[in-house]
Amino acid sequence: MKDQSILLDHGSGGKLSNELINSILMPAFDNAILEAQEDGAIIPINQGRLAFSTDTFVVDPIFFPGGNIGDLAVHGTVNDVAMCGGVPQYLSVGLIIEEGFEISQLKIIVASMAKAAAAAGVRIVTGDTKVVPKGACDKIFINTSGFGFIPDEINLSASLAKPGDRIILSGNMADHGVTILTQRESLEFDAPIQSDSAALNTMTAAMLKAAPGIHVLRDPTRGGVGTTLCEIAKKSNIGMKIREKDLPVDQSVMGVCDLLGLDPLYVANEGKLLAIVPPEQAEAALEACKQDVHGKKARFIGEVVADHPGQVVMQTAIGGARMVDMLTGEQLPRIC
Amino acid sequence: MKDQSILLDHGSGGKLSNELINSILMPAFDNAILEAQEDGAIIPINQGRLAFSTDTFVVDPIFFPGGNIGDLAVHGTVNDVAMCGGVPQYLSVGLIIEEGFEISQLKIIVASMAKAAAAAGVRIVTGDTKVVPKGACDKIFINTSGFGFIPDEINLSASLAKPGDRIILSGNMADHGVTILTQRESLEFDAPIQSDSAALNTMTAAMLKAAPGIHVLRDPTRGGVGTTLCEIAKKSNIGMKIREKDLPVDQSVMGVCDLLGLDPLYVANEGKLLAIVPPEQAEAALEACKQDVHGKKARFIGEVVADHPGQVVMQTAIGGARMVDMLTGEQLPRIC
Amino acid sequence: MCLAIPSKIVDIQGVVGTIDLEGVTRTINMALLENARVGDYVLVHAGFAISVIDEAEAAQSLDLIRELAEASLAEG
Amino acid sequence: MCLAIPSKIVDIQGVVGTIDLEGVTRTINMALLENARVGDYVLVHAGFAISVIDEAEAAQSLDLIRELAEASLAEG
Amino acid sequence: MSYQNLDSFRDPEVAKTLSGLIAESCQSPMRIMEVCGTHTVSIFRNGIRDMLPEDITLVSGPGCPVCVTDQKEIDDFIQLARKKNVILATFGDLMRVPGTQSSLQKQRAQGRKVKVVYSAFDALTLAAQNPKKKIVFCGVGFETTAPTVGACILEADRQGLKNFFIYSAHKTVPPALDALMSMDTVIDGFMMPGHVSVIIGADAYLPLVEKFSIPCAIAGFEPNDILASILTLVQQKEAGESKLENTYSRAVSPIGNKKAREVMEQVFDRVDASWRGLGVIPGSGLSIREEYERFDASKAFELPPARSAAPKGCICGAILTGKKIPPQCPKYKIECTPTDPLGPCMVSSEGTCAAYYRYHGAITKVY
Amino acid sequence: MSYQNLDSFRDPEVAKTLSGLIAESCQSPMRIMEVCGTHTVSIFRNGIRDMLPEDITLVSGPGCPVCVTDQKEIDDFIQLARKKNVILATFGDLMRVPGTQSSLQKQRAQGRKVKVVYSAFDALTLAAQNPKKKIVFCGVGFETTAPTVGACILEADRQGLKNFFIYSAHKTVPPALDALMSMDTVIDGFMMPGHVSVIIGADAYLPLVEKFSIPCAIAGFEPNDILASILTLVQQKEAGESKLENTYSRAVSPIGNKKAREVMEQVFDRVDASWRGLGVIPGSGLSIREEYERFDASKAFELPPARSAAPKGCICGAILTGKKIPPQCPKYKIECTPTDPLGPCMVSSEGTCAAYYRYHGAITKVY
Ligand code: SF4
Ligand code: SF4
Ligand SMILES: [Mg+2]
Ligand SMILES: [Mg+2]
Ligand SMILES: [Mg+2]
Ligand SMILES: [Mg+2]
Ligand SMILES: [Mg+2]
Ligand SMILES: [Mg+2]
Ligand SMILES: [Mg+2]
Ligand SMILES: [Mg+2]
Ligand SMILES: [Mg+2]
Ligand SMILES: [Mg+2]
Repeated sequence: MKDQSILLDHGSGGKLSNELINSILMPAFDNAILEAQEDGAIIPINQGRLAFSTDTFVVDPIFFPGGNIGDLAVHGTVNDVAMCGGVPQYLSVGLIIEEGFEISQLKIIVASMAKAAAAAGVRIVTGDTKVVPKGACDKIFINTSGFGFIPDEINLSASLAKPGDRIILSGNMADHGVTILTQRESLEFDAPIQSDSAALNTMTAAMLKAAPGIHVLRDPTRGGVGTTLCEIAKKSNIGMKIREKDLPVDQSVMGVCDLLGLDPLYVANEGKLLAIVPPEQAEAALEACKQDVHGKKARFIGEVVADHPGQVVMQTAIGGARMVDMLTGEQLPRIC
Repeated sequence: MKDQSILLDHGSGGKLSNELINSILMPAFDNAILEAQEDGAIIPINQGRLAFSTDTFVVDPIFFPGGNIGDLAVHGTVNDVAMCGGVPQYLSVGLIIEEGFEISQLKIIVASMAKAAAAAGVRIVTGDTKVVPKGACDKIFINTSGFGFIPDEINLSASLAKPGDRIILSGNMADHGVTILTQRESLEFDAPIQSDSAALNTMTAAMLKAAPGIHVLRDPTRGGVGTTLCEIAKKSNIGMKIREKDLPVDQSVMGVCDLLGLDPLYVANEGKLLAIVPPEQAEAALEACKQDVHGKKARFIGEVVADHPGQVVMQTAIGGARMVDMLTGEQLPRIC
Repeated sequence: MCLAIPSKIVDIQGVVGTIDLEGVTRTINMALLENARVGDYVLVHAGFAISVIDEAEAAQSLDLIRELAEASLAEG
Repeated sequence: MCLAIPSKIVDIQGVVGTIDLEGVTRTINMALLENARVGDYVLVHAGFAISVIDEAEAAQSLDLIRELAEASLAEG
Repeated sequence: MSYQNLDSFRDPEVAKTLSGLIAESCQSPMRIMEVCGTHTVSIFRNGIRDMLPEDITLVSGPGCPVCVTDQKEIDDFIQLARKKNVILATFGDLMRVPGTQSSLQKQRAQGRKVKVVYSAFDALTLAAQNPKKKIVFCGVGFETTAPTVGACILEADRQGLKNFFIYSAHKTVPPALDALMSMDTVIDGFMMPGHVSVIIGADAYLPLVEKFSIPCAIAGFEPNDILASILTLVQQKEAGESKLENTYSRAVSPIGNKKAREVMEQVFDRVDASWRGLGVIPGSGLSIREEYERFDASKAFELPPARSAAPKGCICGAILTGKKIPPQCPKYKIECTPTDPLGPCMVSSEGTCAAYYRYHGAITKVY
Repeated sequence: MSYQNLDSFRDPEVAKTLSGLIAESCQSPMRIMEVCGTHTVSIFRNGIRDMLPEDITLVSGPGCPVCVTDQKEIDDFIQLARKKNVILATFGDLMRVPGTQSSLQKQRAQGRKVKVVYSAFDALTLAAQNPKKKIVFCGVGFETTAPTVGACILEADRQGLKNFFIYSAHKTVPPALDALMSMDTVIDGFMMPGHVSVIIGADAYLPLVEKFSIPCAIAGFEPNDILASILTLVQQKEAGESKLENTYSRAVSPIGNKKAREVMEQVFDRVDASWRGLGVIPGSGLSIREEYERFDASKAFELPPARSAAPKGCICGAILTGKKIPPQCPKYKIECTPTDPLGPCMVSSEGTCAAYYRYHGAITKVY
């Protein structure tokens, strides 16, 4: 790494994040399970495998249309376990709370976590609470870790995409990231949009049942759909073709993106998944996805190809073509 | 809870922490595994049980004599899994880093984590990194979660202490907490003391091998030996008698405690354990503990009794008796 | 060089206008634009309305482009 | 009412003294104490040395207590 | 004009027709400069290069305000961020631009108060809300943006704010195009910046067209706007004509936005300005008039001349004048990437090098 | 005097002997007041109550500076923490004391700058390091502490510091004991505060001994110091004597620390002061002399009289005068716990109620 100090971009889920992870964390923690860099660890056990994942939630504001940091924290880890093919069962919760934080707010957050956990069918079985002095953290941060067993017949990995596979996106892009942005003080939008924060384990279970041969499941969180697809293309060493016209975005969300100069392809989602499915099971997978309450707008957005390995190419809406690269750093509102 | 906002004391590991956990978190996450309130969750699986634990580390300063936030974070969770009787195998790491944090420092911390994990025989298999804006956290916070399988014959719980059991403390009290305190700017001590931060899973494995009937293992971290014993006494509904003269404290550490008016009984440890062992296996457990590199100063400090259930009584060094209560809130340097 | 997005004005109070962009509303500054009215589409750049979209001109451009297209389709 | 801990003075530079308490050193303020010397044990309260411990008096107290103890042991 | 109507300007059938007509019309190689960075990005994002005949080369011009901002100005922004009690307000675009030693992003990481705003007016609000802080706004942009900043200065004056400052690095487009044409550049047609034109009006380009006899088209930013403008440029060239066509007449009138220009003239003086890659261009800069100089950050703060040095080996100058394209830069994709940009053309989201990096793979025509 | 030697003052064999002698000597019920809170804590922590005959009742006196600090003074500290630009420096002891509405701990949680220091001198250092902040130190304590604060005022004066302030709530012990004896209290002997005595000297108690004919013993803080002093008190009483015995002669001389007293007299005036539970006691307070009034926080800041109200139902007054013990308070352990203290006697680590709560179970004599 060239930089001497941590920049916000190192946490953006984009390239600098990858650089940080690859140049500092991976070499240090050096092991094959971690290096797989799935959404969680897939751990062989005596009988079977476990999916194990962790995520820390530092969202600001902590309450936003469509959820709060509490249910988001449950959804996030439930989803990462589910993306590994695990059936999420147990979560841990690590709270960091700023001195002076309102207990009433904490109660709301914790109630949301409980509700989200119940809805997702997971139990929060261990936890830890730290309080730091006023000013040493911003209100509240939440870590969740969780695991679940992976059914024997399931084998998911970002490195398993194959030419011919079809790519499913389970719904509109960018709802979460744009919602959060519109809540920031200085932007002052009034928008009928809300975060898509949701647990997707029911959806993944249904999809895996209908299409047990699915190659890859990923939730396109930080970095968005664009970055997630690039990651898969690189890990599987395959090319991807996607179609701009099939990438669903809510019109209001698109309005905000236009005004601020953001590309929804790189904006975070918290209740969407990408599935890469062998062609013979693709329709079944899509159908199962669409049956789910969070997957009604699911559709095929493209295919895996043998050409241009490691690269994602988009057919633009007007019929041109362009590369889709990973996000570099956090997208900022811009005028140009 | 009576308070309207979070105080530092809610994170002290003492009564207010308990109140927070019991009045807000437990009712919300409502489940039997969590309610056991062990150091981690003990999870029945198809064959056998898993120990699962999480902890977040927010220590300030992040580098201190005897370690740094990185190895401390590994030791902490390894120890909690070990205290459940689990053989710690896999860890997750969740980093929260402040924008502007020096990469060079991050490298040192991460290298310490890797070294600590290797020494403890655990693998860091999944992780997450968040960067928050300058001022939104204090340098770096680390969450670790981890799990391990519990051998079939082992059954540990803070609720299993029985009258007649003997109480082992594995070494000097208060090294970690006092070391951290002496590093704070305003106190300006020059002291030949260092944190006891260490992984205890080798010690627990040896002790459980020598004395598989051990009833309770606990690492007296925040809240110290006093609070941990009170917790066990309450959960097991037994009394405890401990002897002040058998409670080992390093003389330099005692010097700092005297000067600042702290009671070492309530100061945090990060590489010590308390074991509550049926009398017939007590000597074997102590011997195994003493064989370990971190247990050389281990000794019996008291016994479990049927009297005064829920209360810990101390025979003072001069031959008096007094109650040992839980820590209320963080101990502050005082003049009175 | 300059992102500017067409948005509908739904309210004007002095120099403070409110635009609606597919349901998203935000206040903008109207100080640089004379004669804009509620219902107009304006171009918004950096929080300021800078131009009213001329719907007739828009239609005319579209017609022109469509004619070209049709001519070409007829040819092809 | 007032915690004060006996500590050994290992250095004096003007009003700044250094105490050693079982290997722990810290600077303290000597402004309230006249005639203290390196090697003396002083009571330290809130960062200030407030009194030199009189070793002869200490020994005398101890002797007295010991005498009592021995007398009692002899009795018992 | 709703998003439904906008769709016509994005209609793939129309696009196909237009690109077919372009291919049909184009008989000889032609270099078209899209002056505006927003055009550059739109061209790449929509994959328009892919729809043009090989004879047409699109070169990007000096129309990314971040890219043409002089190194010294960037360094001054950084100096301002370091001042005590200052909150530096900036468009997001500037955050990552490397100055000689640092960037605003790195200053923020070191604890300076740097705040991204969406509008200069947000900076004004910040000033009103923080009377004890000095709010300095980094004024970059062309004629589209300068009036918005001017309006804020007038409003600050009206409110009597004493803690609101602008560092004006604003620039104007026509003098730059004139300078460009006077250099040894090979440009066969100009795609004119739509939103600058909204303010200055179509007629503002007539002297240029006349002086250099070059085909010009004012273009909007939807893909079919761009294709239509390319078509007219090609048609002009093949017909041997040099006209100004306004294919963005729904937003651009012959006389532009008089009110905005008045605000601009009221607040700013036209001065000589240094453009990265182009050097000093007479009358191409906007500095705050004496009457409003109490709002002028370059006067209110001491800014000792920094040793500003453009990044070594960066050929941004040649890129910005359309002489070279990024793949011709020896640093491109090697030492210079969006993650570690060497020059501003790589950092600005509408910078030519960044656009090439992001959207222009080895792969085209794959569908 | 090393820790090795100190061990003799902690020797269990010696302790056993002393407690045996006490039991032997004690022929009738006796109420001994340990004036000092540090004694109270040492008695509990060492389990000394457990080693005394039932005839001896130890009652705790007004010697916890936090406990006797008037509600108005606590409320003033809180008002000071709320002042703009102020960093309030305090001994840790005060952090949790409930004022009428809030506490310093709660103020800090709301973002006020409240800093725990180990020495008033640390507050002085803070002032020197933060010239733009006002550092206010909460001056509580008796004769032991007041000179340390006085020395800081003299040093601040020497350094010419303009941002260092003291709110003096300091109090002196002899007038309080005089007042106590003049009340309807039943005390058969006083264990005198060792570290106050270090400063004021043993002779300072002679007038009291004479006036009230009461057995007195100056005691150190090691367990055997305390047992030895109890023994002498019992022996005096049984012999019908009223003397002042100095069992802490290694630290306390007849004349005390003259230098410290000089500093105290130089900086403070003796004034009437209001003690919680005891009311106003003439000449028992220390206020900053006119000569140093620029350091006096009570003058430098506006502190409108708060509606200070002592906590309802708290019998701290009776506790502090030894009339009642905590288990006789209806709030004790029910509405009043260290987690949610009602009165200061429950919050101070050396408060009588807190000591009872922490160390005094139903269980004694269990070993
Ligand atoms: S690729 Fe980088 S170095 Fe080369 S011209 Fe572009 S910005 Fe400059
Ligand atoms: S127990 Fe509480 S309420 Fe009762 S006297 Fe003590 S501090 Fe006051
Ligand atoms: Mg994921
Ligand atoms: Mg995860
Ligand atoms: Mg995730
Ligand atoms: Mg924990
Ligand atoms: Mg905050
Ligand atoms: Mg744990
Ligand atoms: Mg722990
Ligand atoms: Mg993650
Ligand atoms: Mg910080
Ligand atoms: Mg533990």
